[in-house]
Amino acid sequence: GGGQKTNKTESATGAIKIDGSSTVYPVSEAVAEEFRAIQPNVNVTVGESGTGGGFKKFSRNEIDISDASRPITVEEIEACTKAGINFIEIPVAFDGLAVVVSKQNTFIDHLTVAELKKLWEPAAQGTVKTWDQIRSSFPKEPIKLYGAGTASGTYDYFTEAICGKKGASRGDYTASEDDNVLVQGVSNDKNGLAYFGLAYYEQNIDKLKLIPVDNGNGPIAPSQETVGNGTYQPLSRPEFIYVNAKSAERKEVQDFVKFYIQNAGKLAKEIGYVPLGDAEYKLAEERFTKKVTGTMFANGKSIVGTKMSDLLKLEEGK
Amino acid sequence: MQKIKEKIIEGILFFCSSITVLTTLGIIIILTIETFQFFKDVSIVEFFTGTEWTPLFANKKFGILPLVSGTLLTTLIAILVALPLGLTIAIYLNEYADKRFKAFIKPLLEILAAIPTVVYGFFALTFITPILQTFIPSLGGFNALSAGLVMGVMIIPYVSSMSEDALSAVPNSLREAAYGMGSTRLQTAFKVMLPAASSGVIVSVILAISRAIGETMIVAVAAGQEPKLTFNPLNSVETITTYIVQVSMGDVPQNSIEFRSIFAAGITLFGLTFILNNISFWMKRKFQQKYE
Amino acid sequence: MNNARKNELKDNTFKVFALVCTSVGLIVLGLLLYNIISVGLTRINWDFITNLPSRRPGKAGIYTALLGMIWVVTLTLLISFPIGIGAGVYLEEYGKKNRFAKFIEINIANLAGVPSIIYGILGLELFGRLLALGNSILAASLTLSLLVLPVIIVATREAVKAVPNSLREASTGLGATRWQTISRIVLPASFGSILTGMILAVSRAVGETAPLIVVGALVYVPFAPKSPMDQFTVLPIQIFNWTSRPQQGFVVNAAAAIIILLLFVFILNGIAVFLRNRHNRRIKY
Amino acid sequence: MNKLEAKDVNLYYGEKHALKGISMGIKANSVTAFIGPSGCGKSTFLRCFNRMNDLIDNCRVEGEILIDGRDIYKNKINVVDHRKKIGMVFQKPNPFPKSIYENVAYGLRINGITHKKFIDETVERSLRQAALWDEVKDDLKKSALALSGGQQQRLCIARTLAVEPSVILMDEPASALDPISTAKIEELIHELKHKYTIVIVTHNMQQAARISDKTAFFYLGELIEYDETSTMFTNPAKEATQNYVTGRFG
Amino acid sequence: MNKLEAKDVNLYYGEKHALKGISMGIKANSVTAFIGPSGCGKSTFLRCFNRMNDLIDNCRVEGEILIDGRDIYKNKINVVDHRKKIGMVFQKPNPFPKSIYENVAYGLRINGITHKKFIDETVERSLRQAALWDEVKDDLKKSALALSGGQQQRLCIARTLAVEPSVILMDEPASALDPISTAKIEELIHELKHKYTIVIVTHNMQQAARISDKTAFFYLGELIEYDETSTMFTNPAKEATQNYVTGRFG
Ligand SMILES: Nc1ncnc2c1ncn2[C@@H]1O[C@H](COP(=O)(O)OP(=O)(O)OP(=O)(O)O)[C@@H](O)[C@H]1O
Ligand SMILES: Nc1ncnc2c1ncn2[C@@H]1O[C@H](COP(=O)(O)OP(=O)(O)OP(=O)(O)O)[C@@H](O)[C@H]1O
Ligand SMILES: [Mg+2]
Ligand SMILES: [Mg+2]
Ligand SMILES: O=P([O-])([O-])[O-]
Repeated sequence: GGGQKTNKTESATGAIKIDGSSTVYPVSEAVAEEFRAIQPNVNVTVGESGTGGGFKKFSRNEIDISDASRPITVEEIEACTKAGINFIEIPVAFDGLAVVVSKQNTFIDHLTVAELKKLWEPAAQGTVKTWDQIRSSFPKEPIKLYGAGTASGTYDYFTEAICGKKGASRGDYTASEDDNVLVQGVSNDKNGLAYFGLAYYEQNIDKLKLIPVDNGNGPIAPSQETVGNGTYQPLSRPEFIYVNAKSAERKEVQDFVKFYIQNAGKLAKEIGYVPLGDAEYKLAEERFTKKVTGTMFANGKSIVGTKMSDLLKLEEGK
Repeated sequence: MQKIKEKIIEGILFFCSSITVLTTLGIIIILTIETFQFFKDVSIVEFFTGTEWTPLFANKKFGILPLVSGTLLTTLIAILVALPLGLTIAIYLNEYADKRFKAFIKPLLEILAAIPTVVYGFFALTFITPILQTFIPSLGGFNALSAGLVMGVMIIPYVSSMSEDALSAVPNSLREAAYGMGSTRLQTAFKVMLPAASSGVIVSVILAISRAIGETMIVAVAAGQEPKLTFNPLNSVETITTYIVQVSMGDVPQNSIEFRSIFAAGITLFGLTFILNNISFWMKRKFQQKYE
Repeated sequence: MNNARKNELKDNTFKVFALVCTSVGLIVLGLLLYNIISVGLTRINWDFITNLPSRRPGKAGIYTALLGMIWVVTLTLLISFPIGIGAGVYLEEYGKKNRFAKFIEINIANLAGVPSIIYGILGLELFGRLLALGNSILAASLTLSLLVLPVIIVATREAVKAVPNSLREASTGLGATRWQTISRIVLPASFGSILTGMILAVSRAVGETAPLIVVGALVYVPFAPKSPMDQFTVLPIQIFNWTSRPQQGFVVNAAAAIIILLLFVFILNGIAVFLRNRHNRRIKY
Repeated sequence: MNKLEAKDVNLYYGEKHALKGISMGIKANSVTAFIGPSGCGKSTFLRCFNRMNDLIDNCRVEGEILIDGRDIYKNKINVVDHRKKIGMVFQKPNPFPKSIYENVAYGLRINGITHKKFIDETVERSLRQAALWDEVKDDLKKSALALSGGQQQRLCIARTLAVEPSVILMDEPASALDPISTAKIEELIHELKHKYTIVIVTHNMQQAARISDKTAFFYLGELIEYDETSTMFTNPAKEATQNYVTGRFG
Repeated sequence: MNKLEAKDVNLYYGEKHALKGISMGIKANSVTAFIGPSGCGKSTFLRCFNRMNDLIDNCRVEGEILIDGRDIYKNKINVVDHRKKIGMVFQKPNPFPKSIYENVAYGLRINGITHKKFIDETVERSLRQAALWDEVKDDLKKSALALSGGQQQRLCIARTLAVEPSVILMDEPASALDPISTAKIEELIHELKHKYTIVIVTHNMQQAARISDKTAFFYLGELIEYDETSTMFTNPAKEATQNYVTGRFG
């Protein structure tokens, strides 16, 4: 844009260190790449040591921004407090979780949340073995499940949204941190079912069949639209960045975070994630300018089914 | 003056070799500190005898056996590939092949061990597994078999090169005696050379095993990450190493018991390889004495 | 069929079987290479090598990963080379008698078999956290140095052992001190083999992924590192990252990066083989 | 007819011309000694008779070597079978790392013989012939490596005798042995001569003089002189031979 | 006074008793030959004189070894300095993989001598003394490994002479050489005798007879007989000596 030239002359220098969730990574990477075009002297690095790994570094003051695919936990907040670190929590995009089967699978057209629960809950382990146990119209074929690696944010979210408790899942399924590996697995398996980020489905449409999820309002397939307007429930989750409040006093970090919020929507879409609404970005930016620290999910408030705008407004009112 | 200089140099060199001891100490200390914490919450008995490994599930179970069985299963498959192939190749290169062929083939095979293992992982997942599935329709997308086979190919050079070295180290006079008696090459190889080099060959195999046990990327990508107490190669399994990377890259909150579990797993892994390495070292000692 | 014929038949059967075995290894190698090259070769061009990382597969390059790798490998060399040689020389030339040297020897045999991921944990806690080096090039190099040290020590020992004792005796007989003998006679005579071992160690370090993941090598680094304290990324990590992305374009990129990485490994191994052969030919005692 | 015959044999190790145009005939049931300074090609030539040089990569042989009139370097010959007819004993005793019994039985086993009684008998006979039976008969299961050097060497001879060769090649068989063992081996050679054709390499001139019927002197890859042993040591035709047998060098 | 003197020397390689109570005295400016069958301890004993056995791990020496009356196994002695006074030449020529010049200069360089002219002069003088100068003077920069075996051995002698020792120990220096080189080395020993005390191990009895003043016969780690060379070869006191010098074994 036209402002770039003037920006450059007064552009900041320095380094911004980002690390954390591998799910949020592509967004941060895209933002960093674009940011570099206008402020080439700021060296932004992005790592992906997982949400947990990111918070660990964050609480040791090793990084400025932590990417997270779930809200910060009470323990992690404690660690930050101990180290004298305050943080600003900023939602940046949604990630829809897609439930998919192989193209060869002909019998599943949609699944209800209850059926998904029956399929995935811990009690299912060793007992729910064939598809006819899920719905009597399904054939008596063995069930093969693929899912997010148990150390990932995706896993935490899926289990919470479907089975009602974080980490509550059957264990006899194939897990991988690497969603491509899951794509590969389920696409070769006509009795398989998998869940992973929507972006991976969109890149592998030819191999996979998307399963609409019925949350009581009829089956809805995830898409940019249904995730964005909140109708694809409960499998869309928000993604965050956490900014170290002290780092936020630095000019280059301020520039970067603002740039992040302004461009996250566009870039998220490009990557295959779903942007928040314009209003929500606005609220988020205000939150940053005002340096509102702490989390919107205090007391372990669940993120499942909550609308981001409600939360942001609520915070503002506080 | 000169004596002092000599002493100082010896001191420096001594320090250089001590670094290796410090490394071992470092590993042991770091692993045990966290493991110690871990065992405050988890009973050791459960850890070593439990048959379920679900530290990241709501209902946490800390039985390492599924990870151990996954590790052993993939290793076993790998050795079943690498041992016959590697040994046959070693014998062939040592007894049959002419020098130029050997000088060419040996380094070529060694490339197998030099290829980054990430590459093998995807090779197993996207190439070997689909091929195997045409023969074994019930084979899942992730399975111990495909990962083990590819890992086996990867460690072929450990067996072939080191066994060949051991065979070469057998005094030529033995070989000459065997031929002089009118043995065929096959008889010379199996009745004289192989028994004479047996401890060297065993060392190479043990090192290959310990390499397979420690291998991470291939199994992480191709074996699935499902901790399952099974010895069925068609199943997906999880190895100890896989679990460690998985948690290192994932979402697990710090200072949690889940996080500490990787140290407990790490020390188990260290212990496994430690035992093997010591056996091989001991064998090597014995072997060297024999021909000096 | 008489016995001699039978033996001959067995002999020849084994030969065929052995050739098949050898081919299995080579065929897998061939398939692997073909698999990668057919996907990635067309992607390799100068831009790919000089471009910064990007979220767009077509624009992304390996510049920083390549430089990061060169930094890490060079530094690893500089650290592990003197220490490895020192330790190898100590064990072979000084420490034969004492008990501690025996202990070190067992210890090295052990370290050589410790899984690389364990080194990653060590590096993370010791260099990253305790020495507060974070995820810098230095921390990674120190970690890899410890990882390759056993390889170098063993190679040095073998090389030093191969120097005929008669040379040592000649030097000692002329009144040379131990260190004079080592530095003027033994090391020059064994340097070729030590170098070979060194290169093989490096080619191992080049391909290591797991320990660097644990130490925390970054993924997106849009600038060339300038000092050992800088953050960095390396090729195997870049590859690992690319293979886990949804877009097909990155799979191609990963294959292309693998080709470059393999080229690196091959060149290193080639040099090692060349040196080994030349050394074997040149020095005959 | 000569038992062994070499006709203009040239041998090369790569570039190195190690044997230069050697021709000689060796009679059956005789002992022939090869002498000459270190590196002159004695061992190399000896090993031509059982094609042991085939094992060396860059080794090339020209000329003819006949055994009982048949050229063993012709293509048709089965090397393995041929070697069975030619026994070989080496400078350093090289028993297999097996038991004493198995060492001697080895040659039978590789011929597919499994008949226990027959093997037992052969082992005993061979050990007796090699003058070792009395010393080891109670320890046949013991590892051969536990024997003394002299015993090991006799074991190697017994091992060779077990397959009943017609020629025995010996490369400095007594050079590493003590006087008593040496005497035993020399005695043995004397005995065996009646059944076998023996060729022996030695660096001990007196040994050559004591045990051999004919002696061949090699120098720098050439056969300098070949004659009756008595002639060679008392009245050689060549000055080089004279110099060597009187210890002027070597 | 004897230049070299051994008093009841016992030497062990670990368990193995390799030298058994050996006592002998060696006069200055004489040539002494050690003879005996392989493995009898000749080399081991020779190496006691410059404490070369120190390099061997499990080697233990008892008794006294005196040089010019001083016990070299006493703690106080500086071994490195001591070795400079005792030159040593080995069985197989072992030049360093360096140039001819650097081989000879080595002994000076390790003593910290850098004066170019002085080194040049010493190199030339030593090569002349070793009767090698004329053959190599134009190729001083050439690798020593490119020389022939005989030349290499003379180079090793020159290398030893460069540091001006008073004693020269030689372990079978001519055993791998041709007659001409052997003759040259023997001549050289004869020359050097006037300035140095020489001890030489040899397996060639005639060589011992030709060049030495006194001869010592070793057997199984014991010094069997030590006397004037002429006596040893014509009229030895012990039967073992007689057997050995007449080639009854070895
Ligand atoms: N495998 C080989 N490759 C190349 N050259 C060889 C090989 N074996 C022997 N030679 C060379 O061939 C020549 C003859 O060697 P050979 O072993 O026959 O000598 P020899 O008379 O038996 O000596 P010695 O008495 O030391 O045993 C020597 O110069 C030796 O260096
Ligand atoms: N480093 C060692 N360790 C153990 N034993 C050794 C060692 N060196 C030599 N010996 C043994 O000591 C004895 C004497 O050896 P030495 O080398 O002195 O014999 P030698 O008379 O020089 O024989 P040769 O004529 O073969 O050179 C031999 O039995 C030998 O095996
Ligand atoms: Mg020979
Ligand atoms: Mg000796
Ligand atoms: O990397 P995660 O988003 O799974 O924490």
